[in-house]
Amino acid sequence: MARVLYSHVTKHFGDTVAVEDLTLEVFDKEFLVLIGPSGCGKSTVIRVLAGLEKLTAGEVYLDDVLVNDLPARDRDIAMVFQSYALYPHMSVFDNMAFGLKMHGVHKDEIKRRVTAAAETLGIHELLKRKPAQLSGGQRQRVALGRAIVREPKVFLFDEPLSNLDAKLRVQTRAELSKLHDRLGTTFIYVTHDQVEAMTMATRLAVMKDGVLHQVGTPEEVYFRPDNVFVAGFIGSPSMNLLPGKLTGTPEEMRIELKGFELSLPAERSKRVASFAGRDVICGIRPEDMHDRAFVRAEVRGQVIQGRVEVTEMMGNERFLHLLVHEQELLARVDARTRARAGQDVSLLVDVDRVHIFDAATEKVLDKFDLPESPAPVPGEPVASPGAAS
Amino acid sequence: MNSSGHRLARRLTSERAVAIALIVPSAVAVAVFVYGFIAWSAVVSVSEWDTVRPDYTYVGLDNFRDLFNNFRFQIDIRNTVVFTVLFVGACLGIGFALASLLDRHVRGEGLFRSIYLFPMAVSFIVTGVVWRWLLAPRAGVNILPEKVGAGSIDYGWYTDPTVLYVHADTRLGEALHSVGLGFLANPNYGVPLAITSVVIAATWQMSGFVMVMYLAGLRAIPDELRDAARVDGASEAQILRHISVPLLRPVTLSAMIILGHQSLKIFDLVISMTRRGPGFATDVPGLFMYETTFQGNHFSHGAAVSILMLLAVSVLVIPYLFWSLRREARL
Amino acid sequence: MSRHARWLIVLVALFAAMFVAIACGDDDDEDKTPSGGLSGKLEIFSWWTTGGEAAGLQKLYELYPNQCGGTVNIVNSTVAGGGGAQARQVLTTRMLGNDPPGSFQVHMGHELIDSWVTTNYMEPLDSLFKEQGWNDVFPKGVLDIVSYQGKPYAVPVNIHRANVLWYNKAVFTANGLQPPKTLDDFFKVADALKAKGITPLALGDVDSFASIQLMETVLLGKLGATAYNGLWTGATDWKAANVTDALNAFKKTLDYVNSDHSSLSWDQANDLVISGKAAMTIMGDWLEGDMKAKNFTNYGWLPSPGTEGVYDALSDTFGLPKNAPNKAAVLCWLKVVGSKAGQEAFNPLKGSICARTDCNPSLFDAYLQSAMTDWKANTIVPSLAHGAAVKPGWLTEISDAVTAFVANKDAATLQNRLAAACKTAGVCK
Amino acid sequence: MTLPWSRVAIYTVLVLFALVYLMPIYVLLVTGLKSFQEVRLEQMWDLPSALRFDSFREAYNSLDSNLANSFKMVVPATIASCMLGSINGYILTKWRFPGSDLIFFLLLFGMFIPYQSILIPLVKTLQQLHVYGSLWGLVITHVIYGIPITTLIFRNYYANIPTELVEAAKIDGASIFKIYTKIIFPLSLPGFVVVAIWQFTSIWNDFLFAVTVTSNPGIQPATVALNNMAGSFIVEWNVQMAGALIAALPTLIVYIVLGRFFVRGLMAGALRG
Repeated sequence: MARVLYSHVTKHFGDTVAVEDLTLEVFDKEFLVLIGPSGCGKSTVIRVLAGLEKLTAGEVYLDDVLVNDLPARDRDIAMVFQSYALYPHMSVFDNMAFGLKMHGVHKDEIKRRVTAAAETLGIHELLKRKPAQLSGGQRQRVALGRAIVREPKVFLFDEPLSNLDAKLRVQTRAELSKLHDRLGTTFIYVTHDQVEAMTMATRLAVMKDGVLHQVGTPEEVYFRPDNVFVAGFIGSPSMNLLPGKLTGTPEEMRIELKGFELSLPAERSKRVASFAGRDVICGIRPEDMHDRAFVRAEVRGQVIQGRVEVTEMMGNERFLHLLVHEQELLARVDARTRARAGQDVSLLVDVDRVHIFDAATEKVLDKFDLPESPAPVPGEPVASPGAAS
Repeated sequence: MNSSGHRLARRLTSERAVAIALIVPSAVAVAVFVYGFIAWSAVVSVSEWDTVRPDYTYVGLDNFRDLFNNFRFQIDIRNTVVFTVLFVGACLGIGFALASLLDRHVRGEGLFRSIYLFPMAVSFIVTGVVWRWLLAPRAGVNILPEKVGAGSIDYGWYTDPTVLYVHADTRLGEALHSVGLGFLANPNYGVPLAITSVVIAATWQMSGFVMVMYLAGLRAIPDELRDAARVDGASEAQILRHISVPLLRPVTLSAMIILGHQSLKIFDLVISMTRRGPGFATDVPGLFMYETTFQGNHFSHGAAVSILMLLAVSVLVIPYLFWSLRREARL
Repeated sequence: MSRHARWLIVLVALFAAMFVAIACGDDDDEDKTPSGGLSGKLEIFSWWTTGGEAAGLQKLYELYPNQCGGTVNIVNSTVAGGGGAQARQVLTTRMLGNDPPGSFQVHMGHELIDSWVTTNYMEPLDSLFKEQGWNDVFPKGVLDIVSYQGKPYAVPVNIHRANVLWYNKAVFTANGLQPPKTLDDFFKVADALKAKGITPLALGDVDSFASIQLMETVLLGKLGATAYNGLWTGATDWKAANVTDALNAFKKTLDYVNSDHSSLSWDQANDLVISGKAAMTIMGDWLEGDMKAKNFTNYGWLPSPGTEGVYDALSDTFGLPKNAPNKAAVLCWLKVVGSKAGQEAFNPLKGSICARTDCNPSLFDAYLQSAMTDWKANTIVPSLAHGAAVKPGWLTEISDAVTAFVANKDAATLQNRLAAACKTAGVCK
Repeated sequence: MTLPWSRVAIYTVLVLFALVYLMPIYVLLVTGLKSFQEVRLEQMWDLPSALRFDSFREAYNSLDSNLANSFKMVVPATIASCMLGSINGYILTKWRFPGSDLIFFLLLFGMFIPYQSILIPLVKTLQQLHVYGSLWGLVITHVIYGIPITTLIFRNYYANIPTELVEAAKIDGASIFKIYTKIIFPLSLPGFVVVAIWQFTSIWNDFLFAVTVTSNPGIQPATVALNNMAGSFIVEWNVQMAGALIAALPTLIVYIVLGRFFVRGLMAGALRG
């Protein structure tokens, strides 16, 4: 049982603002991932909880207990550091045992717990070694083991996978998820890597410049971003963002973009009618632009023309770098497309899934409903381009 | 490719010869002035040279035998041991204390650091002159308390001939005797109080250096390690004990070697501050060597003292050099 | 390849040039004596840096052009400290380094003979002595002490007395005491003074010669001149009971000295006498100059306790080192030093009496006049502390033994060590 | 995390230590600034009633030629030390050859020897070179015994210049000298400053070599003259104190102005901490 509540937490380092007025609840047993570009204050959020930084303002509650002035050692929290922070002069065993010793745990119990954790993590053979004699992956496991043996209320992870190579990272990601399921403890995990965030999180908290921008499940954050920043930050390759203007009638609203326009379906038109005349930012995810030859039938689209600058073959798909009326766009289309560099293509934009943000506030004007996921039926040619409009 | 490659290879070999040639002047100078001279001194130390005129007649180890029977040299050995222990201990203690305080995000750290370190820039002679007056029995710190109306201190500092040692007729002395260590109950194994004055001056001069070394050592410990220990539940004191101190062990070793070899060689400070002191209480081999050689004209004895000093330093330094060069090679 | 060779040559040439420059760099003071008079530099080395001794030395320098003519530039090179101990160290390294000064101050006796003459560093001066007629104006005893194998090697400039007790008259009058003539008297007076909170005897032995000199006067007072002389020739047994007594008296004397003696120099100890904090001090007669320099006049003197009728003498001399630069100028310097005019100019300022017997007493103050009388009437013995009695190596061992003794007051050990030192020196068996 | 009172304690300790460390400087200064009438041991700690430079003047008068000697010796010795150290460091890092590590080790040991053990041969050898008793003799002595430390500092410094730079230059056809003059030397300025400060300070502060090699008082450097002045009977203690300050001034100024480099030299001297 471990619930964490940040209430209007602010942390300044001298003149720099690390965290500004953060209010966030972390539920018991959840795997919350804090994500944002580097320097956004996400590490500070967990360091504040660990008791490594003192708050400038606000309150932090751990299980409804105010812990603002509680020293780190009394918080019953474990943390895995980016560099692992293994004590170089201690053996693996002593590294894992250190926290327990500090808490006055009995020797036999220490031995039992360390051995058990080492078994789980498969580092039983390494207990006598010094950190310098371990590989990167092994060190990572020791750091994990050091946290596990503590049996803490909350696990904190500060970018623990960033020093691993790609393959190991994928493997460890899955193990961390399994570990979370098995331990049933609250995890708070900081990363700038959205793949890690999307794959492991039960909920995501997106931060920028010390400010929390959106909290939600990976699906919510991906499909229904609250603002331009979240839209652009989450998703790789990132969303195409184009300045435009919302015009038209409640029956048929249009987004006027540079050199072309997109007509919205009727029900969306109705919803955004009141914003007519506003400057907006139009967001189109690369995968929402389709080669007309390979598009699912139910997609309601509108055709735009562009010139292919570069194509990148990714195996299962192909990226097209387009120039559409002097604007650079990226489309992620079926690998079988025939479009090649230097050719003009016409692509179908899925107007149901276009994101519309207010250009002034950068807040979303209209979220679309989360799509049901019908089985994709590639290869079916669609009807006429204008059909949906 | 071939012809130019060959030319390059040939040039590289010839350049290597040039490289070796460039290091030759220094190597030769050191070979002669360090190793050659040491050998020469060694020859003098087994010779009869006893006046201003050189006399290289071989006399075996007689001079060394004389030395170990010379009571002044025996006192010097005692003084060196006492001085080394006190001086190294005080420097490490104060240096570490200051470093760990300064490491706690102190405002004006730079200023404090400069103040603690500035004595390093001053010569031992200056230090000696100044501290001779500061610790003079009728002046200096003895009359300092008067300024705040606390009355003066009547302590002899470097003029105090007292040697603290276990007297044979005390219970401790008898206890030592009963376990076969009776010889320790002798002023030759005592602590001459006067030497503490020299220790104070030397510590004033060198502790800043230790502080800088420790500070650099502390800064080299990643913050994350301390954070990890904090999260693991260690208090600040426990972090010091379990994390900082063990990780600073190489620094401690370096500092000990450097201070230790300095205290074996010490000469300037003693000659300008106390000279031999009451009953040789502050006499050291360096001074003994200098006086024996250039005042008493016992060149062979002087050379023997210097060879013994060299041996003592070598025992300390050579393993350390191996250790640090190997460590460096590993990094 | 040729490029490298060029570089190498340049480099080697640079090194070579450096060494050549260094080797020739200081040959500028090569002294030639052009026809028609003395010229060049004349370096006189001494430890006379301040007060009357420096003034006296200056007087000799002033006399030099009058007596020698020419354009000699005298370089006064002095090393202060340690009653000459520092200067002797410096001199040793210079002689060893074959860099002798023109002439240097050295105590007559073993310090001169054993350090420099037997080791063949000095030129004999027999022809100079003959030419100047000095064999008649210096006392026979002094001539013997500066000679080796029948030839004189140095010119004595002065005579100092080491066994003088100096006292503050006011302290004695105020306490109704008489200055002591014997050691027994001394201890009685000292007890009386101690009871009044006055330090009986001021001692400043930061330089070890002061405590050796104190021991020497006590030995002299206890043993008498003959037995004292015997100590240095092997005629007196160092282990004998009378030596034991004498050393115990020395030990007892130390009970009456100021506690901070090991931090003071002899002149700082004299400050205690001047201020009345101490009543007496036993010091060579150069102390009078210090009294005068400090404008203190209310002092009295006696031979140190028990040494009436004995003159514990030391003398400063100058000689001619082999390979001395500007030899002709040095020889003339020696003439000045040995001349009546020179000695009469130097000694009143230095606070010593002439080594010559023909100086005019009226040039000297009351103390020195009394010393001149004593010099003629008394038994003369060589000073231990000032290198007249024993050779330097022996003196070093005595000095070490005394330094240890002053701290630990173990008279038996001192006696053993002194006896052993005599054996090491090859004088005793 | 830290309670205010513990901050107070930290600052108290630091300030107390600072006062103790500064105590000698305080005494040196106030003593030097007093008139002769005011100079008494009992008043050692009192501030001067009026600023008088008597002691400084007198100390300066008796030390000025020795200070000049010190400068005459220190400057060439420091320059030569820097050049030798730089070349050695360059060769030992960028042109290593079989045995170069051994040479380095043997050089390094020279740093630690007690100089007493080479004193007697040194005197005899300098005499044979006809430089005994001259400032040049002292310069040679300092340059030679400075080789270990200057080589060490430069070696550590050059070890941080990427060898790729040198390799690139070799491929570009630069010779061993060209690489030094065009690449290494221009990058060496901080190294030179560190070594120069180190050598300047230690040569200026040296006593043992100075007292044995330059026994002629006319050419003795300031440390020896100061020690002789202190050993003299009659010289007033206030003049000694003023002399001490004057003799310490050049190195203190260097320390205050270039302290950062001084510390780097120290750390290099400590090998790898």
